[in-house]
Amino acid sequence: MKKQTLSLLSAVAVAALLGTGATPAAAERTAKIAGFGAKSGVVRSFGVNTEAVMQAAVEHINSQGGVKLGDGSMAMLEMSFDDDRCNAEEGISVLRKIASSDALVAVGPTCSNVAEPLFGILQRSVDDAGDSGLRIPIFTDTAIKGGLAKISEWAFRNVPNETEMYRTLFLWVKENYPDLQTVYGGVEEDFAHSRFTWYNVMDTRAQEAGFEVVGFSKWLLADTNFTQQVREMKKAKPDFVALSSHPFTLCGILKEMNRQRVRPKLMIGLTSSSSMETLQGCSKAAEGIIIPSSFAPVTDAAKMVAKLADEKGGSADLHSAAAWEIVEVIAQVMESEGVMATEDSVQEDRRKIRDGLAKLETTNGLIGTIMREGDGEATKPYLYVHAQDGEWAVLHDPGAS
Amino acid sequence: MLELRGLSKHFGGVRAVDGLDVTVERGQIFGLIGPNGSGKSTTVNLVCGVFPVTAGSVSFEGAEITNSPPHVALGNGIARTFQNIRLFSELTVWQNLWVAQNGQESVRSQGFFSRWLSGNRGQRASVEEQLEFSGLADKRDEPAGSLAFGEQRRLELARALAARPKLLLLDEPAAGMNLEEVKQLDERLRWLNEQQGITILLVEHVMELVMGVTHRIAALNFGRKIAEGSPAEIQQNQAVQEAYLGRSEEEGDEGGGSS
Amino acid sequence: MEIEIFGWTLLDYFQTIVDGVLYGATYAIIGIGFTLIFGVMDKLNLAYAATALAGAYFSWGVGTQIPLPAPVAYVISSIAAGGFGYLVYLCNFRYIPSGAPLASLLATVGMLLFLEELIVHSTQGMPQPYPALFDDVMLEWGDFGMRGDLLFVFCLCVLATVFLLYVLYRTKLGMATRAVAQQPVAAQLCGMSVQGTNSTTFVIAGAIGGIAGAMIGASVGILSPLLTVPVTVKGLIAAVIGGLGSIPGAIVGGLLIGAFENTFQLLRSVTERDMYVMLLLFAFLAFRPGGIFGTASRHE
Amino acid sequence: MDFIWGLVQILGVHTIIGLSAYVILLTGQVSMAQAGFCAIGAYIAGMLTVLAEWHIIPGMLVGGLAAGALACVVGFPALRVKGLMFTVATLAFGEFVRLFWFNFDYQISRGGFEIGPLGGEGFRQIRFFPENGWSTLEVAIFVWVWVILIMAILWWMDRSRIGAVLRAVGEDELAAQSVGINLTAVKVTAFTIGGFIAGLGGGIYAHYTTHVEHLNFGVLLATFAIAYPILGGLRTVVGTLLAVLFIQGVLVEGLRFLGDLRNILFGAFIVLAMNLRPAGFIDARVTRALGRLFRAERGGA
Repeated sequence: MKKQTLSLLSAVAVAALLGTGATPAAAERTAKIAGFGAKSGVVRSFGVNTEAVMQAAVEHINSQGGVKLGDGSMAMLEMSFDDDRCNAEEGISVLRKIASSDALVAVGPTCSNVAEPLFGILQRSVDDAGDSGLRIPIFTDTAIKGGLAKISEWAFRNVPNETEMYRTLFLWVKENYPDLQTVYGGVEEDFAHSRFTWYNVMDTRAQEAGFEVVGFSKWLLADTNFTQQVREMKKAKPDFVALSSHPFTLCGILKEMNRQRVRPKLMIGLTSSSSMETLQGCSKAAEGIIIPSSFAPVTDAAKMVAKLADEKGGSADLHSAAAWEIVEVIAQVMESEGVMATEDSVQEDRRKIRDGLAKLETTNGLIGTIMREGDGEATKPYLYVHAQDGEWAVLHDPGAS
Repeated sequence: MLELRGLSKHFGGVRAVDGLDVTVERGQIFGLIGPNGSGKSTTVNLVCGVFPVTAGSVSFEGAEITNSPPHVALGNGIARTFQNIRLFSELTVWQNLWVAQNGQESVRSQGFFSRWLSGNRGQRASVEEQLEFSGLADKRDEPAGSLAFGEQRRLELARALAARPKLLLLDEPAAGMNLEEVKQLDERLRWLNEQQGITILLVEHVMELVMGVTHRIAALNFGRKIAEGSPAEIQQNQAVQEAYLGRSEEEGDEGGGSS
Repeated sequence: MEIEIFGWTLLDYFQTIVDGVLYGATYAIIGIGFTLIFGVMDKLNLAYAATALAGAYFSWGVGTQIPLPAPVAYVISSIAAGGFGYLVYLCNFRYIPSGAPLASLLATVGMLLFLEELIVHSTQGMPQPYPALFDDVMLEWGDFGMRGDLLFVFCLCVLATVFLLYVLYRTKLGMATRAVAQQPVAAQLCGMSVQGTNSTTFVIAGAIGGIAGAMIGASVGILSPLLTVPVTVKGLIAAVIGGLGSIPGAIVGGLLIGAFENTFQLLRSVTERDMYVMLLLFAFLAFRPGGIFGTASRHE
Repeated sequence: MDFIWGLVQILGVHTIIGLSAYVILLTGQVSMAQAGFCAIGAYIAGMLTVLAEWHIIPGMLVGGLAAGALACVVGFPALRVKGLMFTVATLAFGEFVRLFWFNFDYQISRGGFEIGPLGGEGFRQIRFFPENGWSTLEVAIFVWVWVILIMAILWWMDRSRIGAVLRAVGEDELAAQSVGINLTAVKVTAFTIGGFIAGLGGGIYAHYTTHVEHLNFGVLLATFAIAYPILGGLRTVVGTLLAVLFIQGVLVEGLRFLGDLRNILFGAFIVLAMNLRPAGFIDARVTRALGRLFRAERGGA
């Protein structure tokens, strides 16, 4: 009986391992792209949104006839999506699986702590034959921690350039609110992205814009009690505050500020917080907070994506909307580089896509043109949005002026 | 050989052992009797250092060993058995004896590796010897927990002897035995005492055993010694009879360590 | 008048400690749950904090369907968590032999992961607003301030404890529970159902946890699955510092942790706060293994 | 294939981490500090290969030894307590270690890049394997050489006297003391060995993920470390391996076809497994049955 159970389990394991490789054979030519991200744990909504948007983008391209291959025939895009649980090892496993399949490019991941090791196991520079790292292009939509793509030449990102966004944001604040002099910071200290953004972005950019940083408070990702931090903030009597924090603690700190009647004249938030999460958690307390965001349904294209994402059971926000742009760019590169999408050309096609991506100087974005930087990063157009009556409303479009 | 001077142990307000003076001479089989709860098991536990004494001292072969922990007591040559058998029931019979090869002669002379890791030939030979002695040679690979009650008792005794002790503390070894088994035990104890020269402190209820095998007896009640003398003297002793008659119907647990 | 120690005034310290103690009430109440189950079964239920939060989530879920006043939500949370507590008992203790404590321990970890993921999937992991009472009240005396909602949470925790002590020491059910805790075999011989008592304990502990879960949600104003692990760890520490099995111990333990972590945060920084709390706990356990109100000998 | 070898690496590293807890579990103690020891091994080995440019083997050994030494030092106070108190004390210690690395910065500049651990942002570019051209298969083999080495040593130890001594302590401390076993020495030894093995596991972990940060070494990893041997059964080291296969191979990778259900069922499967096999996959009955099988075969041949 026991032995039966064991053999059953191992049979399931083997079957499952084998089964994952097999996909239904398609009658027509297909080019495969592989999405992955976190669909478990507290960051589940990110993965769900990315998957929905990617799915919508793939269907959109296919409905227009698909992608033209190097031999002139048309291919349909086919996508898969895997969950990495925002766990480094599982992310590696997923990426290896993608690399072992005939997918030409990987889109993901959600978490920066997964992106770090993933980019680490990639070959660092394409011409270094001695480097045994993986050779598959990754195009990242969500993981936003600063400076990641330079880890490998196979890594590309379509995430907002925070340095640029906050530089202009602070300047804009300086110009439009001349009576503001001092700023107080807040940083979610144990999360790589928020930490990086405060120390390397907000703090320095605010000073560059001529503000005096009168101090900052720190808290942790899962903290729930902010009395001390807000008291520090209160003592510093800043004109406005800049909070580098994800929605959960952002809500906590905003509520505490209300309670202690700390009412700065202006609040600035982390770009990742310009999502539904913040509004779900504390729309009242967040009222008025200004956040630079690389997505808002302001153009026709953006509106369409928002609607399609909705139909797929996700929502388009600054992270997931990037997946749409990524799929479009990939399709475009596939055509321009003459990808063959045959069984034998997988490795060549990957290299072609990588080189094509590296060559790009600009790409089309949903709210404007995206500048590609040399190190695989992007500078995306962005807007300043603010929370108004439980929704994100566009406050200002720096590109328009 | 073993001297207890003013030995006391209080658990909260309960005086389990209270100012006990006992001297066990080399070569004796010394009986410790008393009704349930009179402090016999506690005394054994104090000698072995299972818990710290409240007051008084224990000395062994002229050296003070009060409060030395059980493994040190064993190193000094004091081995014991438990009132309710405590074998390593998941380990095999053989392993039970093997882990117990920590007596002076078998251990001290060896280097670290043979002591802990492989176990040298001497240890293995010694295990075989004890298997033979306990009559469990054919059950060597059985888990100790699967043995019959009497076999467990024999194994526990063999395990205590594995350390080649000078003094053996037996805590009610005859509990639950039938008359035949008691008789065997009687012979075995005599053999150990006479042939092996092991001094024995016997805590026991079964009077057939105690009165037959011991050289000298101390009787306890409420943690105090109420009488000491030869078996014959104790049998005549008024106080002992009263203690047993007065309390014989009561049940209770004796030692904290065995619960 | 301004005496400064390490750069902070006495008022700062007082304020810090009061904040910490008030917030520590939630740790205390989770600690009570751990201690209660440990006291009766001698086992650890690591899924406890997860059931507490699951209760709160359940009441949030009901609240999305029909608008609920805060107190009603708290009661629903408590009832639901009681139910989850029973579920935990069934899945992790009822059918696993009592001689396999490690199996139960690990099963409760599985349960924790299961409940957490269930919560994630019902909310997509997004933080959800939870109704609070007095959450915009701030009692102030000069520079000194006290959060109204935390004060309320604190009072409710005290009430829950008093209620629990009443149940344990003044009702027949409580007597049975204590009897089973101390002498399971004897209790069984006297005709008490050990399983019945055990499951009742899980339900009661769960219900108390449901209140704690609701209070945590209320004091933060948001529910998030992020809370499960920290609350589990802090509640466990509270129970252990106080002496596992001791209800007053868990209370004191919880409040102490609240006070200590806030003080360390003031003196060092938030990043080092937990490091010192852990070090303190480690030292404390090594040198006073029984806890503050511990009966170390009983549970060896 | 790359995927399979990658998975084989993961299975290997998790087996090592599970075995580190196995040794300690034999003495009846549940240590939640294994993630902390892993962190020490990971950071130290990583710093040695990245900053000091050592080879990985000495790097791992030094990381393991450091973790083992710390385990030894901490073992003395920690092992004053036992049972749940020990579990919580080690939990506290493991978290302390994690938070130590959270607060630890040591970066040097090389080739225009800042390299080395940087507190909350982690420690990136631990690329010994790819930089030296090791293929995924080679890394997998490297990992499994360690796994097999450790398993063989533990297997041999299990069959030797020290294995019996560890189990004796795990079963009945008082009886073990009474037959002359020095509890403190045995338990601290086991804890030290466990720390050393966890340190080795951490060393590999850092290199095959190329990036470590404190969050990798939280309560969850500590829980998995004890989950493997408990789920596999404490009768033999093979149990731990089986449990790793079950959790990492079946529950994590194997059930992907279930989609979203996979994550929900993860915990439920653990609950179910513990209900069906409270003493682990390989319990006393299985070992006895296997033993009989072997003996019968030998007898028949």
